[in-house]
This record gives sequence, structure tokens and C-alpha cells, in this order.
Amino acid sequence: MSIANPLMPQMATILDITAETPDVKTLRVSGKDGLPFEFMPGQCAMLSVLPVGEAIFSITSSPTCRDCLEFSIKNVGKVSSYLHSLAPGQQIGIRGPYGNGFPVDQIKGKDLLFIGGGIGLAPLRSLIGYCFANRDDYGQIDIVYGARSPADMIRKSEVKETWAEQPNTNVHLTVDAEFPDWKGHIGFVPNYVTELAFTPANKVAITCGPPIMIKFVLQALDKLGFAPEQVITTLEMRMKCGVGKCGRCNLGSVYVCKDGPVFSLAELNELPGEY
Amino acid sequence: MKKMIAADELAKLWIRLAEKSTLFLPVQDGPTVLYQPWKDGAQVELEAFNSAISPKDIFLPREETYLHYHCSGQSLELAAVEDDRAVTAFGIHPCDLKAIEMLDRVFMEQEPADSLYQKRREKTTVVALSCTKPDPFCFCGIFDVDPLDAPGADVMAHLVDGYMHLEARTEKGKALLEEAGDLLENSTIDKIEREIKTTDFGLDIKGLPEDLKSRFDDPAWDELYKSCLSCGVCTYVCPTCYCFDVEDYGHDAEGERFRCWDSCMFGHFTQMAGGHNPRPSRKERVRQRFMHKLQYYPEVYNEIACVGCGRCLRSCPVNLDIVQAIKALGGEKVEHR
Amino acid sequence: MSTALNEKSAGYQPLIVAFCCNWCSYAGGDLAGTSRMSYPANVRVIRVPCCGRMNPMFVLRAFQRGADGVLVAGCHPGDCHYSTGNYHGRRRLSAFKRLVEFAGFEPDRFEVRWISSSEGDKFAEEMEQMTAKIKALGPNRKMRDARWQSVT
Amino acid sequence: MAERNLEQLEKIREAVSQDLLSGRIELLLGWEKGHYWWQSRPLFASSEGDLARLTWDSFCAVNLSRYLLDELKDHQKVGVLVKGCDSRAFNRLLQDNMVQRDRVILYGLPCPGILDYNLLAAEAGSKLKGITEENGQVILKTEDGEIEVNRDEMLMVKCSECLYPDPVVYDQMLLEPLGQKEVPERFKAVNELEALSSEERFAYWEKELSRCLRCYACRQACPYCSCRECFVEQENPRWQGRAYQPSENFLFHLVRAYHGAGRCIDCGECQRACPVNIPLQELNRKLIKDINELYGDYEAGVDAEKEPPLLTYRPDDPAAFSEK
Repeated sequence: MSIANPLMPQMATILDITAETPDVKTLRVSGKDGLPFEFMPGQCAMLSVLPVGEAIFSITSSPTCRDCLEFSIKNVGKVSSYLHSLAPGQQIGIRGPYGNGFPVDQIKGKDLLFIGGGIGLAPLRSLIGYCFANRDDYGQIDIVYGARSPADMIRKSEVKETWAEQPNTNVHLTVDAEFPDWKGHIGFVPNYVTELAFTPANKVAITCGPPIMIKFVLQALDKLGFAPEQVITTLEMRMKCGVGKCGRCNLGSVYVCKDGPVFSLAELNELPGEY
Repeated sequence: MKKMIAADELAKLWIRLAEKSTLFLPVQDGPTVLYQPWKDGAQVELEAFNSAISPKDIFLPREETYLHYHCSGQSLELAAVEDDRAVTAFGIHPCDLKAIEMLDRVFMEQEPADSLYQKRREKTTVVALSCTKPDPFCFCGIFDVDPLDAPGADVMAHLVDGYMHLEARTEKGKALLEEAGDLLENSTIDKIEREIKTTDFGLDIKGLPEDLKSRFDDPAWDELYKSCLSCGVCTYVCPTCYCFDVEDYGHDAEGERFRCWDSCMFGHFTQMAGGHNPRPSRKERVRQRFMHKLQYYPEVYNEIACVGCGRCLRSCPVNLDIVQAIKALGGEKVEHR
Repeated sequence: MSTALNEKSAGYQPLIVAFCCNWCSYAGGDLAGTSRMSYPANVRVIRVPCCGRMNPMFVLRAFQRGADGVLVAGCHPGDCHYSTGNYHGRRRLSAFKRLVEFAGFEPDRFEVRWISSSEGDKFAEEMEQMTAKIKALGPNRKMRDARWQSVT
Repeated sequence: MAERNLEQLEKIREAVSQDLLSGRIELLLGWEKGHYWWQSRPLFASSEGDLARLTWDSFCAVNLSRYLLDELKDHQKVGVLVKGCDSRAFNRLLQDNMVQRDRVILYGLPCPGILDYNLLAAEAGSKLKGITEENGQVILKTEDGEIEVNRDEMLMVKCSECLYPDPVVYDQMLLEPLGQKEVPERFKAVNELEALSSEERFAYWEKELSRCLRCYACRQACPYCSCRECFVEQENPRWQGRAYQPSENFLFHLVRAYHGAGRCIDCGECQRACPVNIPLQELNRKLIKDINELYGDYEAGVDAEKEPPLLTYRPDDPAAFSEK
């Protein structure tokens, strides 16, 4: 009997690369025949560029997109900067999917409040796309998205045009400070959430962004009366294996790469706060 | 099947076993004893307590290459590298074999199984050897290790009065003894009688894992870590530590990817590309290591991830070992406190 | 540096890496070239700002990746563009040379020379000598990384 | 069972407890007993209760000065018990601007050398239950009776060749100084290796370094390795690969040793910390020997005012290569 090596990547090809912001690019990646693997929103994949290394990224496309996977990647480290330097047509290694993904069944029938900051929109976008594709399963959708500046917003046209046009959907955009061409809301995401005064009844809030934003968003949601079970977030940790063995991403006995990265606030409250 | 061979004939057995497999034995290497592939002339030290590094690297090597890559232009080729050699792990002490069984749960039972580990484990015949004279740091007794018997062994061996007695426990073990059938005679002893005294350092670990569940923020952590030098000795000598890293070696056109040992005691272990580090100081890292042994692992597998081999007690340059930790966390018999 | 020359062919051609000071030896090499002096093609020149900038890891990395010999060339004492870089370099490289010899390298594998920008002839001569010495020693296996494959 | 001298310990305790109680120091770095009588481990004492655990015996091997790097972040003023080597380590850190002199009180403890338990146990033959010391002799108490051995022959490697048993810098000397030691054999191992051929030397180091686990205990225990980011962890360029290849082992150990050129205080903590007994001091001592030969006698850590030899030069310096 022979089992596959879970660390062995498969081949994938970069279809195209789009610059989103000065430091974020979106890569569209396909396997031999379309999707390299089936996945659920919120799951991640390991991308390999040899001999630079491997790093884990959340899949930003929805599983309903059948021809490729999309990754919105911020240039912060060795692998990400190398990925930024590649050209369409380049072959890379990929393995996955990793993690639990968002609880798409559990949140059926609920109103959804998405709160994203900067590159933190990437994992949310997968779920948002999934919800739009299964629109009848979910109630009203509110999307709060903020960035430091208008230039730092990813998927701008999609957010403004496609998402805002969806039925029973509101998009609320904000930037941290005044900018010449910005006519929308100005202020930090957590404050905007408070201002918008969302009501917790039959609602689930799903948030992702920089740690400092998440911290204050959680406080804001708490003040608005959201119970910990109604708040969902997704964590980012250093990972090497993706299969719960290498020892980096554990919170207590829970492995973020395997049992996460999606946790409800109620679950997180039970775990050591080492993230 | 019970066989025996005179201790001074053992070299013949090594030669035989090394013909068809890579034979790992505890070998004197300079001033240390390490499990190494046997070579003619190697000084085998079966009674040494204990090898400086645990024999875990027979199953989880310090370094193992698992893919080769070739790039040309934009195309990339990946080829899996497989290691199919048969292995005999000879002279594994009961504590170390128990530790390997703990690794089995992580690498084989917990999905997805790790094929590199599993293959090596399946290809290895383990000859366990009962202890004769444990050293002052051996404290396997408190972890229910029987120094005279390793239940998971393929062959259980005992050194008694100038003879090594070998009892096959599995099909693999039987095959091994048959392989060397002409060198062996029938064993003359039925049961091994030997009194082995190990220390318990006054520890009482009953209920410790459950107790620690709520003690992530215990003030004991604020003191315990202070002498830690942040080196990786404890994790590398430890038979139950298994953290690893994955790294590439090569240039633009070709090279390889390998996995190698890593240590949760290193500051860079959890450092993210953007600079954030969830375990930024020695305190978090020391807590991670001991909590993993004493609470996280038992929470999943119902057993403390320590076998009392004593290696961290012997090797830590500042004596910050697991016994020190258990004591600091209150796992001591009342009369010792 | 990633080129390992074919050692099995009859005429063994060693690979020599020369770290040359930008202000003197590198210009000395230039002069050798423009003066049509010939020196062996075995030498790969890497320009450094000063021999005082030499990091021991440069030397060891060259050996890891296929160099059979390493030469550091700097300005004659007293002539440093930065006044004292080569004086410091002399001490450091001396200590380092003895250390790598202690680790088992033959003394000729790692050399230091002073070559000024006007000494095109000396540059060519030193490269000639170094190449001959390394040819006599044969390929270096010490510290060569067994995994390093030549780029073909 | 292994107290060097209870009188000495009382004297030390009295001096430091005065300072701790008066607030002259916030923390004292000392030693306490480990699990066994042959183990003494670091003690971080901030109260009189902690001081009750203080020990001073023939097993206080750990060099405490290195802990200042962290403890001075949390404490304004720290007291340290320093043996000869610990005091030189302090000077090393001082010269590297890693500690401030006025925030540290050094209590000097002349040290006749740390005993090596493995040597004692080997000498004892049967089970060793304890020792006492008298007039340069160690009396081993074994199950089969007592055995007397010469103390100097039972020392750790790092101590048997120690030149400076007395602290070279201190605020208060707590015990009677022992005077400088003559160690004619200091470079014996280096000389022997130098006498070998290149091939033999390479084979020797390849074998010794092959045991290296890259646990970096040598670096972490070392008072000269105080860089905030070591070349080992540097990402760009990535000098040190993680593989256990001979080439990677050589890279690490040669560069580690070289970074100590003219800076290594020869305390031997690297070698003591090594779990697989690599003779690291031979690399360090090779550099000490060469630098002394080429650029004049220099003992790192002995005088914090004296400039390290690789930070300076003379126009007429000799070289280890042809300057023609």
C-alpha cells in the first residue's frame, strides 16, 4: 500500500498576474486541467517557488469559479516577493487545500456582516463569492471594507460595481484618512462598524484584517451586542507543513493549519492567545 | 521464537544483518554514543546509557530530501525522491521505542499520514534491548515504561551472562531471526529476572495534564524560562520532539527540497514574514515546549509526551529540563515540596 | 560561480574565484586586459569595494559551490582608497587564512595578494601562478556541497 | 554533599543579601543546586527567600554574565557572581557595548576550577555517592569506600587550561584571590593538529563536525555571540542552510569561530554546552594562538580598555600570506 506524501506539491501554472495595489498582486493559478483541487471558502494552499521556498496563502476565489484559483498576495517575505516577480505562464508548485474553511452550512439562513481591512479581504472574498453564487441560502449581506488609502484597496472595481449591485447587499467603504479623490467615508474600520450600528439579531459577523484592526472590531461587535458565537475570524500563522505536524501554528493542541484558520470568537476565547 | 547468541559472536550478527538492510546500532563516536549505520570496525556500545541523541532519527531523519526539481524557462518539473531501503534498528531501549510509538500517532495515525515516516517505519525491524544499568537520570518508571520489556518491539533482546537472548514478537522479527538462523541457538532462559532501579525525582504526575489546562498564564512560567539559553539541545536530543522545517537547496535550474529537524526553542521558529512573532520571547517558547509535552499532546493522545529517558537532564547546559519544569508546575509528591 | 567545470575531462581546468578590490586589483585586471596580456580563463573575478569588505562567508560560499581556489586581491599597504581598509584586511585575512588551513584546506587554496591598478602584469602573473598551483593540487572537494549541481 | 566550603557560602550570602535588601541591586545572578549534588544551575534571586537557595561549590559551571543581556532589560541594577571566566565574559559584553558598567555590581569569586562529574564517576568505578575536598584533593565517596584523587585531574576541559581563576573585574572581591595560573599546555591540542597534514586535519574536523546537530547551544552559551541577528538566521542572503551536510557544518563552525577572532575569552562554555562534545575550543584557540603570534599577546576580556587586535592595525604588521 502506498500513501501520497502530503508535502509533495503538484504542478500549477500562473495564468496571469494583476497588480492590485502598490504591494498586492493577484495571481490566477490553474492545475493541469482547471482547478488543482476542490476546496471550500476560507481554505488555504501552499505555493512553492523553487529554490526560494514555500508559503501558505488563502484562496481568494470562490469554489464556484471553476477554471482557476486566485490568490491576492501582499509582498512581505521571500516567497511573496518572488511570486510578485514572476510572469504569466510560469509553472509553480501547489498543494492543498488546507484548513477547515468557513462554516458555510452553519451560517445558512443568517444575515451576514463581512468586515475586512486591507489584504484581509482576500479570504473573505472567497466566501462572499460563494454566498452570491448561492444567494438564496443567505439573508442580507453587509460588507464593510477599509484600507489605509484608496490605493490600498484590493479588488476595487469588483467591490464597488459587482458586489454593490447584488440583491439585498450593502457595501460600506472607508479609508483611514482624507485623500484627494476619495468621496466616501473616512475613518478606521472598527469605528465605522460602530457608526453603522449593525444589529446582532440573526446575524453572523465575519472579519479578517490586520491584528490591530481585528482587536478593535471584536470590541466594537461586543458593544453592539454580538455574542462570541456570532463572530467568526480567520487567523494567519507561520506554517511549514500545512498538515498539523511541523509544530509552528498550534494554539494549545489546536493546529491553525488544520483545525483553523477559521474560528468563532467563542472558540478562540477557549484557546491560548498565542497568535 | 526464542534464540540466543554469545555476546562475543555478535559481530557476526551485525555483518549478517547489514547485508540486507541498513543496520543502526548504538556506536561510540568520539566521546559520545550515537545510533549510526553500522560499519565494519564500529565500536558498538549496547549498554551505554543513554545515547546522546535519541534514535528517533532512524525514523525521522535530521534531513531527508523528498523532491528534486528542474526548471527551464517557465517550466518546472518535480520528481519525488523515495527511500526504499530496509532498516534494522538494533538495541533500542524500551523508553526510546515508546517514544517512537508516540511519534507514530502524530505521523501515522493522525490524518493525513506522513508517507515518508510511515514508509520508513514499515521498512524497519526494531530489535529492542532491555536495560541493564540505567544511569542516575533515567526516570522512565513514572511513565510506566518497563526497562525490561518493550511491547512494540519486533524482537525483544536481553543481555544475560555473556549471551544475547532474542525473542521474536512479530512476523518481521521472526524473519530477522530466520535470516540469521545459522548463527543462533535456542535460548536457554524463559524469563528475564533483573532488578532495575530508576529514580522518580519525587515526581507525581497524576492529573498534571488536566491541571495544566487552565494554567497557560500561571506565574510559574514567569520564573521557569529565565535560565533558558534559547538553544535547541533539549528538542534535538529528545525522543518525543518532532518539529521540522522544510527548505530548498539549489539554483535556478535544479535542486532539491528537504525536510529537516527544527526546534520550537528558536526565536525564528514562529516568526512570520511580516515580522510578527506569536511566541516572541523565551518565556512563550519554554511554555510551548513543556505544555506540548505535558498538556497539548496528552489532550489529544491521553499520554504525557515524555518517556523519562533523561537526555534533557543530561544535556541541557543550564539544567532546565523536564523534571525542573514538572516540579515548578507542582507535579511533585507532597512530601517533596 | 555556479559553473563547475568538467573535472573528468583530460585537461583538468580548475575554477578560481578572485575577489578584487574595486580601486586597485580590479583596475589592474582591466589594465591586463587592455594591454592584451593573457591570463588563464579559469579565473572568475568578483569586484568588492575593498579587501576590508571581505566577508569570510564569501570565501566559504565559493568553496561550497565549486571553487577550487579563492584569491583575494587588494591595494598595497598604505594605498587604501579608504585609508585603512587593507590594513584591517591584512589582519583579518591572515587570521582567516590560518583558520581555513587549520580546518584542512591546503595553504594554496586560499591566497591574498596586493595588486595595484598599474600592475596589470602582476595581475596576469598572479592569476597564472594561482591557476598553476591549483592545477597541481587538483579539484577541491573540501567543503564542496555534494548537492550542488553544475548548470548545464 | 559537595559544598566547597560552607563558610565561603555564608560570606557570599551575607554580602549579596545586604545589597539585595538595601535595594542596591534588584536581582542577583547566582547558582542553586540542581537535581543532584554534581549539578549547580543558574539562580535568579530577587528576595531573601530566593537567596536561601544560593550555592557556591565545585559545580557552578554556567557562565552567568550572558544573562545580563536580558535581565538588564527588566532591571535597573543587577548583581552578578563572577568567577574568572564570568568576569572576562562581562568585559567582552562591555567592550561590545551590550551592557552598561554602572548598572551591574560584580561580586568576585576566585575559582579553582569546575569538576567534571563524568571524570569523577569514571574514577569512582562503583556508584559515586558524593565527594569532599581537601588540600587540592577530591575524596570520592563510593559504595565500595573512599578514593582520593588529585583535584586538578578532575577538572572540566574548560577549566584545566584556565589562565585567570581570579575575576579580572569586580566591585567587591568576596573570597581570597588564587593568583594567575601557569598553563604550559594551553595550545597542546592546537599544536598537535597543526602537525598533521591538510588531509588528516580535514578528516579530523569532518568527523568531529559530523555530529553537529546545529542546536546552536555553543552560540547561545557564548558571551561573544551577542548579535541581535546572527548570520545563521539571516534571510537575505541566506548564508547558513539547514541541511546536515559537511559543507554546512564547516560553514557554521568556521564562521562562528572566526567571529570570535580576537574576542573569544576562552571560557569554554561553547564546548561545555555542546551535547555531542565537539572540541570547539580547539578552533577558538587556534585563532587566539595565531593572533597572538602575529599581532602581539592579547587576552580577550582581561582588560576592557585594551583594543581587540582585529579592530586595529599597525602599518608594519606581518601577514600570513606573501606580500611581495
